[in-house]
Amino acid sequence: MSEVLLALENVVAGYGRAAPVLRGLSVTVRAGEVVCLVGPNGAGKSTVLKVASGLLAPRSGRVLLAGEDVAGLSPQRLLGRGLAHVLQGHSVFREMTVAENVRLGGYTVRDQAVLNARIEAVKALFPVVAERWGSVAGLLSGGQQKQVEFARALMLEPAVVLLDEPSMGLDPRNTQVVFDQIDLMRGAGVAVLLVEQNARRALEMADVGCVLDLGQVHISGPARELAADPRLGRLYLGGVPSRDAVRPRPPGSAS
Amino acid sequence: MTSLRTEGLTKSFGGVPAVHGATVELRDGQVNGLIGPNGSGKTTFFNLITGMIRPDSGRVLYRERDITRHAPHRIAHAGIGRTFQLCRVFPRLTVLENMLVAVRRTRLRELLAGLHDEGEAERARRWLHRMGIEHLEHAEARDLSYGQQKLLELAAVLMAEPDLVLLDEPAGGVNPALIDRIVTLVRELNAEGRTFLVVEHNMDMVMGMCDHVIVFDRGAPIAAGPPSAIRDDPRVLEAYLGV
Amino acid sequence: MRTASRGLPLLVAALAIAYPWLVPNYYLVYAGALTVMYAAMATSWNLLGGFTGYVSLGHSAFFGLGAYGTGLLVTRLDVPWAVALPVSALLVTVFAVGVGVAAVRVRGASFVIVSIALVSMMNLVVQGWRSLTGGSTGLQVPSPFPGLHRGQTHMVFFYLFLVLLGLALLSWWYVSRSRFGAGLRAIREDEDKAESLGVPTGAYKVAAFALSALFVALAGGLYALWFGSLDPIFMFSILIGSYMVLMSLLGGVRHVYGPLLGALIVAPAGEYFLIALGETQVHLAATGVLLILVVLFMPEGILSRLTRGRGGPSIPEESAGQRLEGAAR
Amino acid sequence: MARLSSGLVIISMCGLALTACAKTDEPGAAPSPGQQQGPVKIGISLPLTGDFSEPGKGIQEGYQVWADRVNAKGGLLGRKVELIFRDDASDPNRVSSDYESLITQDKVDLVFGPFSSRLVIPAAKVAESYGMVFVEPAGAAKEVFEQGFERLFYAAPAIADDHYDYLADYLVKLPEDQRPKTAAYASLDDPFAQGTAYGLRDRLAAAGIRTVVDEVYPPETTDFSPIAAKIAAAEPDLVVGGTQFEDSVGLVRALQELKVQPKLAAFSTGPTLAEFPEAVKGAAEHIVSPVGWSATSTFTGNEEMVRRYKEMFGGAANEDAANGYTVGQIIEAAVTAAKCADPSKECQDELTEHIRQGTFDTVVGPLSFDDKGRPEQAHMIQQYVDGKIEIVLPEQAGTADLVYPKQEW
Amino acid sequence: MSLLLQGVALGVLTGGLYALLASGLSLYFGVMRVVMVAHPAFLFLAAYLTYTVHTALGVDPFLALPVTVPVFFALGVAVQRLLVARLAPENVAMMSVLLTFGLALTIEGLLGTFYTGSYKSVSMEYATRSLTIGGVHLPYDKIIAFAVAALTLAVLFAVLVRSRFGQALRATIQHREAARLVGVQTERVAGYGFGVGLATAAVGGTVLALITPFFPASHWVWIGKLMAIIVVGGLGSVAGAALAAVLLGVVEGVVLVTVDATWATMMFYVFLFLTLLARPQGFFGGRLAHRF
Repeated sequence: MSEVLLALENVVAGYGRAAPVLRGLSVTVRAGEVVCLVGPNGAGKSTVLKVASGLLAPRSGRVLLAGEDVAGLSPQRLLGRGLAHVLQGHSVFREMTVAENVRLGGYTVRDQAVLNARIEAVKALFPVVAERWGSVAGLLSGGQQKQVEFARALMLEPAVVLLDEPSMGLDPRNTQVVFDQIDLMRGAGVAVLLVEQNARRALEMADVGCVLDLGQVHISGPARELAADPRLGRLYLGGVPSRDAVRPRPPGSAS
Repeated sequence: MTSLRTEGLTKSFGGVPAVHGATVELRDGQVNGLIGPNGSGKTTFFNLITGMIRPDSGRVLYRERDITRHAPHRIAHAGIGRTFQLCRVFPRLTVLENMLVAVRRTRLRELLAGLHDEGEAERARRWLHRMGIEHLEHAEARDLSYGQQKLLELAAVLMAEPDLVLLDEPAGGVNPALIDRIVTLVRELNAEGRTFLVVEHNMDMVMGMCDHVIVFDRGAPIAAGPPSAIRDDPRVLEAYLGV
Repeated sequence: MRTASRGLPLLVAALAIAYPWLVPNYYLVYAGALTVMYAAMATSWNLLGGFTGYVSLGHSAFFGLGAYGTGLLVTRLDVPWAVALPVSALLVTVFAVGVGVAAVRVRGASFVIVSIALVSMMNLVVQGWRSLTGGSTGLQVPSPFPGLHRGQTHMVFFYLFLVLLGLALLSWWYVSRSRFGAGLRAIREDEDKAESLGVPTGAYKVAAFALSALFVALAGGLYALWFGSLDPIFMFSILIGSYMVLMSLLGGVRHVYGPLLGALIVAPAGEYFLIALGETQVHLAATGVLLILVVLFMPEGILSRLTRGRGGPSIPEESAGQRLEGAAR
Repeated sequence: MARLSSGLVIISMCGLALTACAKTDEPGAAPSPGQQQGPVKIGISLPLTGDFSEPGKGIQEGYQVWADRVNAKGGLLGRKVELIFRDDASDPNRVSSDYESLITQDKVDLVFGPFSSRLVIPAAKVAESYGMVFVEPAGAAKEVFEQGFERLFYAAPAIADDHYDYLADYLVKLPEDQRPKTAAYASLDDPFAQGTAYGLRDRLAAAGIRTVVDEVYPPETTDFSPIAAKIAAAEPDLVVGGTQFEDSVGLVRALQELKVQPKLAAFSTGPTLAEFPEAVKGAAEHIVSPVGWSATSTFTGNEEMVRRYKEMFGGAANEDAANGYTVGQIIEAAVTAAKCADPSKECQDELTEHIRQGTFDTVVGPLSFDDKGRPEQAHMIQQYVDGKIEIVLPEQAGTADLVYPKQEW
Repeated sequence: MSLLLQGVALGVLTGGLYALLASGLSLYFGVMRVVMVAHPAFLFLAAYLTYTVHTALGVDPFLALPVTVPVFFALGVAVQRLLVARLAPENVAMMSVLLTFGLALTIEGLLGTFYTGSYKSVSMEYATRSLTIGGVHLPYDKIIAFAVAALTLAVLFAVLVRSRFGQALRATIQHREAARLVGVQTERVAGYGFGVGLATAAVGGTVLALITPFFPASHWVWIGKLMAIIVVGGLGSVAGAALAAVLLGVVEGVVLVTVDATWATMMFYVFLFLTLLARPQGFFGGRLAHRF
């Protein structure tokens, strides 16, 4: 088994004074692996990522990054240790250009030469970014913005990337592009912790799947096995029965 | 009979066209799907229909009545209800209060009537029951889970008894099991005579639920037809599915 | 609990009515009338602020206009005061509809700025229009009860303001039960969404704005008759408007009695600070600090503190499986 | 709930009906006469903060100097004098509230007036309705005397409109070739300040001196350049400012900057304050002002007041302080004559009657009042000559001759 | 005609000062969605500090800047971190008005307590002379005020557009969480943003002390005017505020010399309402406007 890069152990976390969202959750990400979190709304999937990246300090439990407990450290501190987080929805800096966005990804890098080298690297990885280099990011389409966000996150050459519903709101083609990019990252040796509502799709490409419910990992195991589990299918993965089985067409509808 | 028709609807933002000469026709009693790549103008199209944005040119006709440039509330009164891409409920109102906001017609007497008009409350409870969230009647909407909020939003729209319901990405951010539930609901409501227009990226959902699918690209429809035809249309494959 | 919530207002009302006979001197009757006036104004303010969430720092514009309207009708046109008061208030309401149409087009911060501008504008107009309003010299309004001595006048106005407060509370309560009220609350939560549900938000907001202005204008008119000297700078003062906001916030904008409670605390405290610390401006700083503390630590107000916060979230915990079962029923 | 509220309304109505027949010996009734022990409490509200705080402070000091002197010689009728001050922040609503509480709650024996015509009217209303005699140091605008007050007296030589009378006489009498042809007026939007400027304007206009600028500015004005620009464009022979302190400074500075060089510049209040020459640097030279009081005059008690003021506050007394002191002197004389100092109707009636009839020797000279409470004397005109304040008009009281035309600033 | 020119000239000079002050206000709104009603109160706090330094040491008021600017920067950071950051995020715009209103009252009350309510002024020799160009008099103090304001604005723009801090600030404004995730310490940056805003108030206050007498309640007049300016310019747009400031300064100057002070002040509100009716987002604001 490969090296454990990121591990959450018995994490309890929540917002404000409300009841905790995560209640003793544990999850492990190994080098070069895509781990996918699935589960119903409100199960705490995004919260897991926020705790891992330092946006939210856990109330108890440990967050191990390369074997070191980093629970409660700020995102600024974690960045230097090889962790990046791409948020749900659109999180580009809308009123700045693509170039400024990507450059800000290397905000903590002071060496201009290193910075420029990395910019060239991500431009090569994301052709759209290179193409729209001077555009204002807010004017890009949803899929393009997502790629700018990926590029920005990769500027620090992280070992682990946290992705929060990267396909949300994207059309099938862009969804495909995003999943391909994730595959590419894995190919480049980056470990990915992925949260997806598009569960079947995600489990198809992930190595490990974890089903969350009520703030804990309910079931975990090899992604393909989970996808095939009929019990999980009914509860969490859904399946659209064909429409004709439900009712006859209303009169007057021609086609 | 035609439910909704748009004629050459056009809207630009800062010189960039979002919807460009969109002419679309919806029949009564159908579930219509609206698909298209990101940035193809689907949400803008919704906003133009519901009056949230005013078109630069073109017309919107609902049941042959021109509703172009009407204020959103008048369009709602005409019988068009909508949900939002990111689910929007009134967070600090209770579930029941959320239900009672919807106004079908503006009559002064009706507005000043007591909120505890039991008839209305009963109607609200029936809808909540149908969504399976009637036990949450007195909870504040912000305490509901995202899925429950989605159901509440739909129920609140239905309180106004719209004949045409626009759903903006009903499956967005929703776990698969709930998607099934929503699909079932839409079908039942459709069977009762309501027309739907659904923007959605989840192709399983679109194909399984819709009678008629319209494909948008660059602000205008490029194809329309039954799901089976759309699935195989090369233009759709190229613009949207990217296969 | 239920009997307590019914009995308490009755008790408070009885105390309020008996108040002028319980206090040892007329100054306290005067201070009491002032407090009730502020309570009435804060309650009226809350008809807009509490329901729609539109924070107006400029309601003193309606106070001043109501006062000047009444004063001018009485002095320039010799209208009897009992006629001048409602006529002036109605005129102000019509004016508020006009202003409202422009003002409620903007939301959030811009609305607050507009409301501040409204007060400053009215001040400039009234001060600049010397021939009509007397400008900076002020307007002197004859007492409507020349036969009564000063203390008795205070008592009469105490009850008049009490009636106004009752009317304002009644309106709030009535609106809160109506679908109009539900629509206003929905505007506070999410205006676009409310509109998409068929709520005519523009008309609702203007109606709330005007209703709120009506009662404040009535308070202003009564004040003009009671006080007798109107000065533009102080009738159109942002401070008066901010007192309404402070009182409402402190008591709790979501409760019918919130602004009343706030007024009962702030107005006497203001009078006390003035007397105790009157020789310096510490009283001003005290008001400021109070406002800061309320905004930071009690933005929901005292009543919310008392009524909420006991129970936790009202949603029962259930697993996805259970929820699905529930949803499928 | 609805029933509750409507019940509330009905009960309120009943309360209203009851109020009409409330007895006067109910709460708050005036204390009985003959309450003659303890100190004589005098209630005063002053604008210690806000727009009028500068003169407000001066008047407070005048009152304090007077009380100090009275107490040093044993008090009023053998009772110590105790001054109770309230700050009304220049707010007429508060000034009312202050006198209300001073009279009914603190049960003061006497009240002294506040500063500014704006505050005097509401304050006098309260005092009047409680039957208190009301001698005030600063309500000079003519409107004050048009309210029908019966117990109000203004403790200064003349009301605002008459302040410049001597100057008007002087200018009108000048030979044709020396007489100014045009005059510019800029006045604070305040009844007193406008009264002074317009009193002069009306007299000069009647004598054929053309008004070329007539500007009114609101109290919050701090930038006077535009007004000065207007005056500069009109190039008047005479510049008259209906000013208080800060605006007189602002105007002088702006006029200087825009190089307006009139033959004569007159400003109300401002130049009479000790801070003025420093605030405008060298520009004070030859500026004239109406003044009701002079530090060097030999009127009754003036010397003692100036000395005591210096002991207590360290600086030179000013006109505001003198006006406050004058109020004290008048009340002192009236109390001594009436042999009472309490809020009873009998005593206050007696004091009022005495002040209306008598003539009082004060630091601003002998004062008497007409039936509206207006003083019947006149203001002097002062001018900065060689950096010192000199009385230049009327000639018989003058310490120097009026310099006209003035030197450039 | 020369009167009109004079009015325009004075208006431009005053407009420069307005621009400096309004840009501070816009900055707060941009950074934190905060409507800083207390900005003018801080302005006069700075004026009083300048007065104190000037009277105690007898030095030129501008020599107070090395003291007041850092002090105000620190104050700004403190206000943001201790007060504004504690507001519930869903209602910041409105609650911040009330919070800063309370702050303004507190400052006014404290100034009144320590300095008394009377007027103070700082007058320098050069404050009574003027430069005359073609019959138009330009007072030296106003020229100095304009120059200082322009210089400060230029520095402000340079910082916001060019510097690493400026980049971090803009990132924070546009997406706080994402900014944290690229390593920006957003709390600190927002605090600094506020600090910079208040530092402009320190400069403005010094300039103000030089050109006009002041007392603790002076700030009220400025609130309405500055608010009108930032709405006309587009809430949150620093450049828009600066342009609107000069525009309104000129309008004010012209109306002052042609009509009167009441109408001049009224013009601010007339423009405010016209803006709201014609273009509620302000003339330079907009969804994707360049804020800096």
